[in-house]
Amino acid sequence: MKTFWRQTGKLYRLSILSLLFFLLLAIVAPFAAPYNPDAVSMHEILQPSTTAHLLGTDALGRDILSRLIYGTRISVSFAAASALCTMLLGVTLGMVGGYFGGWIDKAIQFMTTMVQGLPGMSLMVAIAAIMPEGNFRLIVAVTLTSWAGISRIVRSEVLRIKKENYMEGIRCIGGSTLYILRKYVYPNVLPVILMLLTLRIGRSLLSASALSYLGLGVTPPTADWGVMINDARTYFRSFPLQIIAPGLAITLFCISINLVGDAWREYIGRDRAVDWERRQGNG
Amino acid sequence: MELLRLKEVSKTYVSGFFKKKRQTVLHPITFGIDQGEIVGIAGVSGAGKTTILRLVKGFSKPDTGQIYWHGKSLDNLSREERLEYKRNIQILSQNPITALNPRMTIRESLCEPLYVHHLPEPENLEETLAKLQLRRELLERYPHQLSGGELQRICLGRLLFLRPSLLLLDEPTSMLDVSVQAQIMQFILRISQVRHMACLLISHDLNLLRACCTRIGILQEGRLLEMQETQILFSHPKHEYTREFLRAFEEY
Amino acid sequence: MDKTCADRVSDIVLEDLSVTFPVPGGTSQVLRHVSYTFSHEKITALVGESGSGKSILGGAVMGLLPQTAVITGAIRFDGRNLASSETDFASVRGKRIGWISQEPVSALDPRIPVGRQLTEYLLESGRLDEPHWKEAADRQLEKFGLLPAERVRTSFPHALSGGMVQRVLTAMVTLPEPEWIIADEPTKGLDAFVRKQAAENFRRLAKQGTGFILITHDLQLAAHLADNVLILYAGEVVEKGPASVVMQRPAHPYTQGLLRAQPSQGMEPIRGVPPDMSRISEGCVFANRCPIADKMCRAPHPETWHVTKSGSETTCRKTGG
Amino acid sequence: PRFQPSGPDREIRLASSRYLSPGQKDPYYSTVILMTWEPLVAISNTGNLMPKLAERWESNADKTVWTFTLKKGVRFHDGVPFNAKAVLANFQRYRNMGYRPSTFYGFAIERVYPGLRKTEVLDDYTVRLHFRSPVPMLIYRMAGWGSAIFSPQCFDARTGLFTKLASGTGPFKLAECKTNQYTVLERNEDYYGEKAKAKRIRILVIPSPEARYSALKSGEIQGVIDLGGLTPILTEELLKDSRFACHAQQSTISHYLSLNGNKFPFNDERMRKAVNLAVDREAVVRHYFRNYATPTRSLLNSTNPFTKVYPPRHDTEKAIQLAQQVLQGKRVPVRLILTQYGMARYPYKVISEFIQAELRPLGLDVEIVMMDTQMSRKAMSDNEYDLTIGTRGLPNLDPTWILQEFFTSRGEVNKTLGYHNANIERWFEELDHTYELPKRQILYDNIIQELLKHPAVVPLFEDMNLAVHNKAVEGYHAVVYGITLDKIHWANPEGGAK
Amino acid sequence: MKDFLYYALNRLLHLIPFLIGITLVSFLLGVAAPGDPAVSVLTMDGSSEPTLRELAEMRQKMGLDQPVWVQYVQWLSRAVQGDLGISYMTQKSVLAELTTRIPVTFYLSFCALGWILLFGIPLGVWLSQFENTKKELAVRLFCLVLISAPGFWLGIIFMLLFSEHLQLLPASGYGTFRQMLMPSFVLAASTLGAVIRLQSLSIRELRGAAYILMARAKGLSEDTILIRHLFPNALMPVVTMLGTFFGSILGGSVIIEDMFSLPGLGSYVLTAIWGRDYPVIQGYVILSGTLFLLFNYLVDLSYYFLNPALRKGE
Ligand SMILES: Nc1ncnc2c1ncn2[C@@H]1O[C@H](COP(=O)(O)OP(=O)(O)OP(=O)(O)O)[C@@H](O)[C@H]1O
Ligand SMILES: Nc1ncnc2c1ncn2[C@@H]1O[C@H](COP(=O)(O)OP(=O)(O)OP(=O)(O)O)[C@@H](O)[C@H]1O
Ligand SMILES: [Mg+2]
Ligand SMILES: [Mg+2]
Repeated sequence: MKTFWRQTGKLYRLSILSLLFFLLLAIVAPFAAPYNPDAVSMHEILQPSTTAHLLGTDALGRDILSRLIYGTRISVSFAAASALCTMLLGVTLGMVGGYFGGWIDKAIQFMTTMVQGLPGMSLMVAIAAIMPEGNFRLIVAVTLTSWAGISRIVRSEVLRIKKENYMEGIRCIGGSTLYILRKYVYPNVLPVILMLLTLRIGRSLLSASALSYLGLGVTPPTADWGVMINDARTYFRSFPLQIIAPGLAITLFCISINLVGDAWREYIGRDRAVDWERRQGNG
Repeated sequence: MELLRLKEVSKTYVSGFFKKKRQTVLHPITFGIDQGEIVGIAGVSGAGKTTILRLVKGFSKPDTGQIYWHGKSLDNLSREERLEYKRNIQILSQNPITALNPRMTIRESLCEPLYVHHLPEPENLEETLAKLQLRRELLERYPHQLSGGELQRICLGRLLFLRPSLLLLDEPTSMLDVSVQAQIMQFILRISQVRHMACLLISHDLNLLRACCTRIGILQEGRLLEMQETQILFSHPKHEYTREFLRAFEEY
Repeated sequence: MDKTCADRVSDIVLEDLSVTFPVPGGTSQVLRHVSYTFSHEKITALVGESGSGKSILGGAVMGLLPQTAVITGAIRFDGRNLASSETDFASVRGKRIGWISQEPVSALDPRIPVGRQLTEYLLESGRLDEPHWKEAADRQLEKFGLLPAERVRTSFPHALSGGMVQRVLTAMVTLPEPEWIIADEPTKGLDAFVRKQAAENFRRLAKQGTGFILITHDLQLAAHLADNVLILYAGEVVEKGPASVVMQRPAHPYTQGLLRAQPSQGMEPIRGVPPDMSRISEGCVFANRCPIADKMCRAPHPETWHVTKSGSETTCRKTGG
Repeated sequence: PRFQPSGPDREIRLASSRYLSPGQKDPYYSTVILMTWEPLVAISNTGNLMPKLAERWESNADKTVWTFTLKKGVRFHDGVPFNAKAVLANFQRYRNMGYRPSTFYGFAIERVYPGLRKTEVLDDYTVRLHFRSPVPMLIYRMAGWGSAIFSPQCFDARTGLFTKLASGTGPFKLAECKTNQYTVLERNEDYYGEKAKAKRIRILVIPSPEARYSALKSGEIQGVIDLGGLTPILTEELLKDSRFACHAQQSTISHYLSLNGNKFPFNDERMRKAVNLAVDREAVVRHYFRNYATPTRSLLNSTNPFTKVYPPRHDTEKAIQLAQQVLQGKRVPVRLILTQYGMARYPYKVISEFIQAELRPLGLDVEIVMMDTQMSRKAMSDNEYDLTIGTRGLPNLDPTWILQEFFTSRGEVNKTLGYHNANIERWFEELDHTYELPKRQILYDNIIQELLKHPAVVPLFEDMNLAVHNKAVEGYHAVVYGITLDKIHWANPEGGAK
Repeated sequence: MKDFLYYALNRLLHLIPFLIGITLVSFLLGVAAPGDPAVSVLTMDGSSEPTLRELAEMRQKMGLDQPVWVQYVQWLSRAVQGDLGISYMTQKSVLAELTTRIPVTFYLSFCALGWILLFGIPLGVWLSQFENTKKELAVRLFCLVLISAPGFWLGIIFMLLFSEHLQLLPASGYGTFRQMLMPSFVLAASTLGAVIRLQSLSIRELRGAAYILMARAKGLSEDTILIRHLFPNALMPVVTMLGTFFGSILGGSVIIEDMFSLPGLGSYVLTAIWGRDYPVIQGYVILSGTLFLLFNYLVDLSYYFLNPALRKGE
């Protein structure tokens, strides 16, 4: 980690700091937010930016800044949770398929191609729409439609590792499958997994906010950034901050996490970057 | 006593969309290796040298023929014997730079065979290192911080922990330059003598084979043309191809 | 089109050439103060262990080093200093100095048929008309024994064997009839038969008056092929002279060690490892591996060339002169 | 908009959120607001009964035989004369097409003409309907959607399907329909009444409200039409630009909050009363409808001739008190279902968040659950809801149907409301035998009054129809349902596009 | 040529199992979903309350009273004949509806692809020329913004800017090229960013390749190297990515079409999703899945020209 920090450029350091800032905000939201984000105040409806309400208030008189800060918590945790689930599914299937090969691999690859072939966003909306309501559906919908890219990359990484000279070496010595998976395959794909995770979080955030925007997101009065954009659709002409703030938050967060992913990728080796990028697809 | 014998072993690769393409890489070949003996196999690129090694090590199965270990067919080995066989045959790879897990320290890699086979770590690691002519501080480094020659010695060292009775060497020095090659080969020859370990050395450098082997076989397009005592091969080659091969080496 | 005036052929002169790369935590000088005159009509072999800077030297002459490389000193060719500007390099590259890559298999564009790549430069520079390219390519391929020429011309690189690619490269580089050819390990990975063929080709070219710089660590090849030999160690030239002299009666302990390490010569290794290029100490670079080095050798001293009795030159102050 | 011909006859472009001429399989082909077809009995601009293609009607005393006298000298767009035969063909179509769903109002002959036994032609311009049992409200049911008349040439009477562009008798005829893109109307030059002012009107489909707003702003369209044309907030926003104007008119749409009386806590009438008092309808209307709505306590829309607006009462104190009696200091979680259908058109999300906040002091923790129509139906029939916001329009002028649906044990909706009131049940039985309108009026009044006293649902407010338009066009007025499409025209007949 | 036909046929055969898979997935999507389609048909005006009898009749009419597998077999045999059923909501043939909408989505997708090909690839090539400069940083950040900004947000901002304030571009509708500019750009945005990055990255990576060094050593000019060697070889990963991104372009059109009121497949399926109009959803999944496969088939075929190494049968 220390060497990572030392070896990255200024821009990357900035992005790491900004990411940490978002995380910090998510954690300390109750202390950072000036108001209760759900406190309705009928006499303060739709206020422009004032000293009391830096970003103004929304249609129910709730403080936008506070909602934005709490929104960080929800958006980031949803993005992270669905990214983690996606990774879990994708990495497992990719590793299993890549390492064992044979018909398991064929089956997994078949599914991968299927999932990548179906129109991601609309499938995601369809899944979210047919699932019973609740915050859980967001994660399921994002996970089910975006694991394929991950699994493909991980699989190709495993295949690459399998071809490496040192794999022959350890098999020669007589290591067990479990040992090889644990000490050879996993540590060698881990850097790639970490990189994919960062990119995935960014993409999951975008997907989740798109679902929120379509009204398939978290339940009111809670709001993530996507919901805030959706809520502001009617008002943003007079109160542009209502829509610009959450949109910028999403964009900034994604840029930061993408840059962090880039930095990490540069750190672990640029040589395979093209391959990763092209296989990913975006769910 | 004969350690290993290949009898009428052949191999054909099948590929293509409808499994139409068949490529016979090894026509039935027969030869044996005695204990402590160093046998060389020479041949141009694509002759099938590596394929022989893969068959012996069990990475792929011969299409016809049998391989005998101490006179016993591999197919008839019991589970224990099979493990024993696997442990007794070790392979030294061609490219030392990529032969070790980049995420493990040299110490871990070196002691790995012991760990995998649940053997105790030797207290005389120092001694082993000294024998390998390696400095102690290398142990805590990672593979990319070592030179090719050093890595090749580490690889060799860890194989030797398993006390193999047959060492397979697939162009062990083609990636290294002459002085490092000399280092490694000298070391192997010494071990072979001390431990009475047999070697199957594959290379297309006849000079190297001549300097190391007791017997040399010439492989051409999957056919083992002849296998002779080194002296005899160089003085009285039987085959026309062998003669040409030798000439190509001497003349340039 | 054809080269008539042999007097136009110029020597390549290196004057105090150094190449430095920035590395994490400092710089690494991988080529140090090399001065040498490659005389045309001769084959000069550049010999040394892996990492000794052979390819860097070749690359420097061609102007093909990565942009991070810092070149000091001069590369004089035909009265110009190539190292002074990129346009100078561009004016000689390919046309007057040809270069054969160290990795033949990946040195051809996988997407373009071999024949097209072969004649690409001539077509671009207008020395060959579009309608005639096929004949020109076939003629050249036949010259290098790549038969049937038409099939080779239309094949893609991946369809050719390593040996064939090697020959195609040679054919490609010699097509514009350059005055010089720099071949970077042209025989690496080739088996005896192909190697022999390649060696014969080089010899023929040299005879036709092409200057040749042969980069290799195959001492035997150098001995057979080269007129002059340059022994490189850790970025420095440690010995130079006629091939027969250097190979028969090596003066520098490093050269001696190399020769002795050959399988046919007893396979005796040189002990120790090459130094870290970013931390070269003053004094003789070979001192800490040298069997005959003493305190004086390790002490800083100006590099001087000692001429040996047999006619080679060496930097070793103990064996030289 | 840049390449339009100039002159008074140049095309006027309007936008709606949905496709207004779904065509062949729709029972009406296109919506009534396009004025391409006319019913026998129409609903006037203010919501009253109005003779249209039927000039007069009368019935026997027990309301089982109805005789209609038709307007003379009327022709369909395709030139076919309108007469008793044409009406008969239309009734054949009604009968044969069974239940025909629609994006406007589904049509089933049983709902409009229950027990229709026989259709009889007396002469060219007189038609008589015979019913098995009395149908006192027939005319009210027929008003609007219930008696649409099309040229017999444009449909197949056996299947009820249209076979080509529907020809009605209205001031406009359909010129071109491009599914989900636009409908083009052309003036009917042979109209029997006052002819339409505009020569050609194109109605674009722009589902997204933002895009409609942008299109208005950019001058691509001159106005919006149909339900939820522009939300009040966006309208207010748009009116900041002096190029635009808006005319509002009470609409037939009512908004209400359903309470699940089948389970705790809303099975207790005090709780229903509490909610009724707690919700500040005035505030909702002020903030989220910008006063383009009328708060009310009656579910039956005030445009209906049988009722009026009952202004709501807002009393938080009282509400809390009532709620306390029921909840005894406990807090109760309740589910408010929000349907996709409503959310797309009305600011329901913010309203329900508002209600969520309003009910908190009562001890109700409202969980807002967003669902599509399907899921919410299921949740409601499975008794898995407590609250939901609903919208209700009037397909015709008969109040019986809607009251019965909601508040009597015969109604389907009532199953999800779980409301039982013996008085109302009794009055409905009386309605079955009461044929005189004044007497029925009394019964309706009784029912409505009873509902005010013992609320089943919480009516919120009545919508207004907003005719938002660019001042480049004039005569743009809202009516109860739709706009005065036949009156609109360019303000500056010779001017260019803007 | 014969080789090419063989290759093309071979690739085509590979598609068959995926096609079967797609029909299965799309059918399962309908079966897995809860809710009763008959209800949605009967209540689409938002005010009708169907009676139990009406419901039962409707269910029978729609074939919903039969066991699932019968429904599947019936549905599949009809689908194979090109009959994708009748929309619950509009009562129209799904196939007919889809075919009237395909041109819109195609037009949109191809405009989006146009942005990518006309701007993404050249910009990527251009970017690769400037390593570690201010220009590079600026373009890279621009790409990141394109990748990171949510499409629906960009759409709103663009509409506000270009239609309402500047009144330069129409905000909605389908028909003219100008109407396509904004939605297609928003749709292309994230892919555009990714393509620019990938193109420059892959050119930069190839710079060190042995054959590029060799080309330079041959004496070719930098422009020739870029055009003849670098660019065509660097295109390969970009083409692969476009193959997988086509799916996301199709999918992404859901929100974009809804937002810009384009009567394409996306907005159609969105309404269908809300209305549980399974025949439409199923038809859409089959159609777009097939389109995706075909598109990737084209990509596969283009490999034949981009990468001769693939031509050897496998
Ligand atoms: N898995 C495989 N499938 C198909 N063909 C194979 C496979 N492995 C090797 N071959 C083919 O078998 C032949 C012999 O291969 P082998 O690796 O044994 O040659 P080699 O003598 O070791 O050559 P080299 O000196 O180049 O290492 C080659 O032509 C090779 O292409
Ligand atoms: N881009 C670079 N940055 C830093 N150091 C480099 C770079 N390229 C080469 N070097 C270093 O320069 C030295 C000489 O490299 P060079 O490629 O000339 O060796 P060589 O003599 O050709 O060896 P080989 O026989 O393995 O080809 C090596 O130590 C190498 O690590
Ligand atoms: Mg081999
Ligand atoms: Mg080199």
